[in-house]
Amino acid sequence: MIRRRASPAMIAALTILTLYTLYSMGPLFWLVLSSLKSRADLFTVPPKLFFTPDLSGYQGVFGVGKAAGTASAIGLTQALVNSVVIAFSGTAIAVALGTLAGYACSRFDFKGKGDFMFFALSTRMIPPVAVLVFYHIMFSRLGLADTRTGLIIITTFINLGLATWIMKGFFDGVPREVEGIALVNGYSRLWAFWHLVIPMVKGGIAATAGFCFIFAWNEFAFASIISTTQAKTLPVRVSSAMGSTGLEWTQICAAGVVLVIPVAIFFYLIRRHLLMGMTFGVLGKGR
Amino acid sequence: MAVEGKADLPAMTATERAIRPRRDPLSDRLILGLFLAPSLVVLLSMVAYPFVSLIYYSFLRFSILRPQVPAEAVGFENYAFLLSDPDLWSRFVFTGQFVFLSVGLQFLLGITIAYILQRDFRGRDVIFTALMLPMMLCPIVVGFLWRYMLNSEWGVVNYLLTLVGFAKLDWLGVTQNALWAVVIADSWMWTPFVILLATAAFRGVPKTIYEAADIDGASAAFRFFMVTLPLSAPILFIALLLRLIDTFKQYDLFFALTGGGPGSSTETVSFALGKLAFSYFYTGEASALAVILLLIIIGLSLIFVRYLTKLGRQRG
Amino acid sequence: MLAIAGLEKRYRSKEALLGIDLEVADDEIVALLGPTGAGKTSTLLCASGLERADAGRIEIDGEDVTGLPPSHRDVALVFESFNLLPTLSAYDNIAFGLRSLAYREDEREIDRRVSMVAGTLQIDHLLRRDVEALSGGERQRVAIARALVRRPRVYLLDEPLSALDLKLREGLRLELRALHRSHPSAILYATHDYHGAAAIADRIAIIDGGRIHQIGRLDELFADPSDVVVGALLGSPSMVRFEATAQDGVLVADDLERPLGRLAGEVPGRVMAGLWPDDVEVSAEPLPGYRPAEIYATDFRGMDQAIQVQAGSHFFRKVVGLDVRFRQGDRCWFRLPPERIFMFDADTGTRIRTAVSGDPEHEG
Amino acid sequence: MARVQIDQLTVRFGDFTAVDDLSLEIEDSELVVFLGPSGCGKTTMLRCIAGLQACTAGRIWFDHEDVTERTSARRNVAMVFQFVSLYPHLRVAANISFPLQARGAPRAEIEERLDWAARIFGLQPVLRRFPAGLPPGVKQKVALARAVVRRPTVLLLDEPLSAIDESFREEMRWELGHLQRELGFTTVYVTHDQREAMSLADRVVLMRDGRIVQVGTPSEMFEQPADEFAAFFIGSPSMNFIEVKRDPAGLRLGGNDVLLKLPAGARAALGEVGPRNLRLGIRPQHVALISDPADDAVGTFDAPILDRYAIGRERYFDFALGNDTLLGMQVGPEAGERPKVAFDLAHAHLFDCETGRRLPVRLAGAS
Repeated sequence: MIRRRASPAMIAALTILTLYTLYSMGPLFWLVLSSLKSRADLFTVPPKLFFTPDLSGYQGVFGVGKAAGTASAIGLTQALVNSVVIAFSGTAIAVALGTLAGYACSRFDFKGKGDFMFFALSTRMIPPVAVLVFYHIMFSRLGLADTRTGLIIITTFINLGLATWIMKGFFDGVPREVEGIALVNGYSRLWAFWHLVIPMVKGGIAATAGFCFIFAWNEFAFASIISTTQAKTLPVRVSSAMGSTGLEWTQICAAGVVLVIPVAIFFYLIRRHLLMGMTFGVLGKGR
Repeated sequence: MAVEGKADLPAMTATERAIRPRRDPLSDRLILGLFLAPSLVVLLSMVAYPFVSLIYYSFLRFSILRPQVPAEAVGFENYAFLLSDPDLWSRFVFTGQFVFLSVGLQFLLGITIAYILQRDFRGRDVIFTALMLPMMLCPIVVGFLWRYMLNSEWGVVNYLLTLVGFAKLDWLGVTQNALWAVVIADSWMWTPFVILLATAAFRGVPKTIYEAADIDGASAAFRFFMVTLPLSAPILFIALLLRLIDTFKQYDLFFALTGGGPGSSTETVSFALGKLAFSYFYTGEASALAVILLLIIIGLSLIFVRYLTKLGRQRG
Repeated sequence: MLAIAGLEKRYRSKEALLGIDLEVADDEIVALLGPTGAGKTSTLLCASGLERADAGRIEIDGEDVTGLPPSHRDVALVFESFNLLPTLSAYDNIAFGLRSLAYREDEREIDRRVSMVAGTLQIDHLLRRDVEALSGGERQRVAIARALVRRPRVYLLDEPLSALDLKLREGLRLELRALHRSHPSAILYATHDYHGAAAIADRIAIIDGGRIHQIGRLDELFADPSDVVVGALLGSPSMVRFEATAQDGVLVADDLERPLGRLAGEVPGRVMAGLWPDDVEVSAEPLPGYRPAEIYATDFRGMDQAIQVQAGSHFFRKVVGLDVRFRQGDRCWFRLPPERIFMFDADTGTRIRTAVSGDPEHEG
Repeated sequence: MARVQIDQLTVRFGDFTAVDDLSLEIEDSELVVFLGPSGCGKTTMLRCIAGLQACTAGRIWFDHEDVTERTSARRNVAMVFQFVSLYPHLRVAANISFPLQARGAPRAEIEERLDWAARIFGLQPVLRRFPAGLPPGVKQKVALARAVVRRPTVLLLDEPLSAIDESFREEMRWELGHLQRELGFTTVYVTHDQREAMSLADRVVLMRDGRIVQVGTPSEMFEQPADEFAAFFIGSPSMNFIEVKRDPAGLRLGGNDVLLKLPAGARAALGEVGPRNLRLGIRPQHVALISDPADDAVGTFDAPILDRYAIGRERYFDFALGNDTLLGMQVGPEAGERPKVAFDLAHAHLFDCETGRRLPVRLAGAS
């Protein structure tokens, strides 16, 4: 393309972009900043930009140091373990099942395929509160209420559709000729699936797992109803950060940062597949 | 053209070699069944079964708090009760306002930013990736974060407002302000999604089409409105569908940011359903409302799916 | 030997194959010539077993393989573009089939055969390369090597050269032909390129709309085309065609003065009259019995030139020598020898086997 | 319509030089074909003329205006791409009139031009349809109509026929050749298909590795190739190349086994080229089998005939010279028993082995 000089339109564009970036990044910056403030520094007017870092929020979150003893300490340790176990297990199962179903949907033409795909999509469309009425009853009867197992099942369910769709997209990206070559040359389809196709979508499986993990990690609505005490996950625990003096802001901000860290890591790892994950794979990869 | 080594190559046919007998591999049908079955079981038990059960519950009067009281079939009474409740209608109105404003703002911002980010400049990819971050956060954290920043006394937002000469606003204590508060927070979180999809849509337009438009003498604005935007329409519609449904069912954000307040003026239908089911434990009525909610969402999806199919057929 | 009988295939509601009958002998190349969407690929996929036939029977060397999975059929398949497994080297791609459960050989035998075939196809130096590093022509060579090395009963080649540059395509085509002449085998070769089909095949099967219209040696097809589709797909330029009406024992082309010829029998209504371009006589001078026309376009071909002639609303093309250099817009005169005219039904396209003869009243 | 002048154009992508110091003048109303294998720089060249690709050095002139710095939109060029680049959301009519709409042409003019373009390409029946449902050939016709509708200064065609089926491609080639001569647009056409080039071009520009190998009319290209590459690339089947050694009576072929007798004039001319290694090039069409020639006939020799076969309606034979297998094409009647191979020396070329250039030696003797 021929180079163009800076124009008024370009200056306007730059201004808009800068303003939006401030709107978008400011709160994140504020979150991190606030998590390091002491109680006294939190509520100053004007808000302080420079202050002595204070780790009491994080101490409260992890239940260490002198903050551990206070009644308002969130005591994240238990919830952290719950969250990790639930998010990882649910993700693993969902990705495994989704990989199989995604392959089937990508390679085979069967009656009701469209319906199945739409059905799978519904796991993302359904408002959690709508089905929670039922889950609440069913899980109570089955003894799954307030257990990690129950939440793992739910995590699997909310991610299964996503995993199926994304994996279908990745499988669609593998030419059918791959199996064709193997089949004609005397191999079975299962062999081709395991030894040729799966290695070709390794990256896709990792990306899918990343997405499922993020959604599982952040899930709140289901967990808040299903887990009442034992199986509380991090987001649920954070939401109950009510001290005797109202909300414990330092601890909430610190917990927020703690919650964001794994997400940021996974986000960074899967950034190239953002589109795939955010649109249920509907738009394919690498567009 | 020379073909070398002719004499070395044995006959290409293999008549002398018998095909070895071997186990029949799994047929494709069997593989299909095995691969699909687990997902189908999960989906049937976690979506289809609840949906059918919900419809059943919606015709009963009972509460899960009192399992000893036998459920009683009441026909359409639950629906009649809900539909005649003026509070529910105002929830729908509020939900509508919220969805309209929030999705509108997200698209306005998202498409503009995506358009700006089409131009290649140094550090664009870094900015792009950073801008995506908000939508990856936990909605509960987002809700609390904005609640903290929007605090009328010591919140940083009001402080910035006073800096540029505006009066402090009572963000969460006044209905109209609270609506804007959730719109701003929701847009903060989800505009990146629209940026992402719009960028994908813009980049999805084949390069030669842009080049053809350049050669055809189109100005930047002509090109954007006559080529880029119409060609991006299918993806933007998918984005719109996903945003409408997500916004419509938004629950976590309200829980953390306004808690439905002031009063119950920022309760969406989802939020109201949550309260109906798990604060008041009117299980029958809650089931009826859930059914209504699901029907709305399914209807919405079907309209979009049909439109997209039509568009796809037209454009091949 | 490959025998296909009554093969039918439907994708969802779309009919792809409507009864394909085809035989490929042990030592011949049969080209499946037809436009995109004619059913060439479907035929090959069904023959290989990668697609299930809805009806019909497929035999290889006399054995019914219709129900067998692809891995049991002992055929080789070369696709148009994606042929190599990107995770393997060129050597491992070639050896791929020989390491499978069905066609396993020991590594020493594999090594012997791979190096032999690689020598034949002149790809010895590429064997250790990553397939991503190969050019289009080299990739197709590797793909052909993988087919050769297994010595299958039937080779199925689906436009194996279409994705290559013309020059490369011509060279590889001649090599394939030479290879086949020294090592006969049964090859079914799908292509949409008349030149390609003519250059490589012993027999050509004309396929269109999911049906085989005619199959035979090139000279047989030229001597006795069964169908108007055969005329349209064969030859470069293809058959000269005139829409015409048969009436009162004479054949009259629309928009042309004087009848084309006298009919030996009764032919009702609308027909398509066709001649091979070689049979049309064109002159730069007016000659008795010739009709006037104009040169619409010309096409220099090195050794000769082709011309497109416009006569009224009709167009036809023909190859002429370079002794007279026609230019666009020049006048010319042409004659359509009546005895060379083939007639086809205007609606169904099938051949009408009524002889056409010269009309003494009008022909000089 | 204009004269196009390309002046010492160079395009580099990093270390890779796509176009290397290329100069060329294209006359008004001329159709010039850039021919070459993939990656030879021909498409880059075209994109420079279109303004889609900035050049590293050099200038481009349309008539007397330097357009090097102008954007595509301001060059009034039209281009048809290899892969269809129609606007899928617009109907055929809107596609064709798009360039006029973009310029804000008055409605009446748009109608009139659209009508004209649709008529010459026979597109009236599909004007109300969307491009998606049309066969590839018709799509390219729409693209062509869109290109000519605004009367461009230069018409640029980037392999416009290569995505189309063979039979329809030929059809389109004819149509294109006819229309270009009818309408008289200055046209630059890029292709790797030598048949297309020979068929359409007023002049062919053969390129390799970013440089021009030869410029000439199709018959010049065919009859007087500048070097071995040109000789190989143009014409099919490809030319035979044979290593030769000099001999008092003519040339020795196939590792000295075979003597190719030459007329006296040619032997004298051969003496003047100096001590170089030579290669003889001859097209299969100029190699024949003849029965019982006179013993001292020039250009004939005995060689083992490996195979005779028909390809399509043409008859070929393979013959051996040393370790090489060469191709001949029987044009006349079939030769009988023990035929000899005969070279048509008027069409045989000598090339310098080191440089590949063709040497100006007439093997058929005195001119």
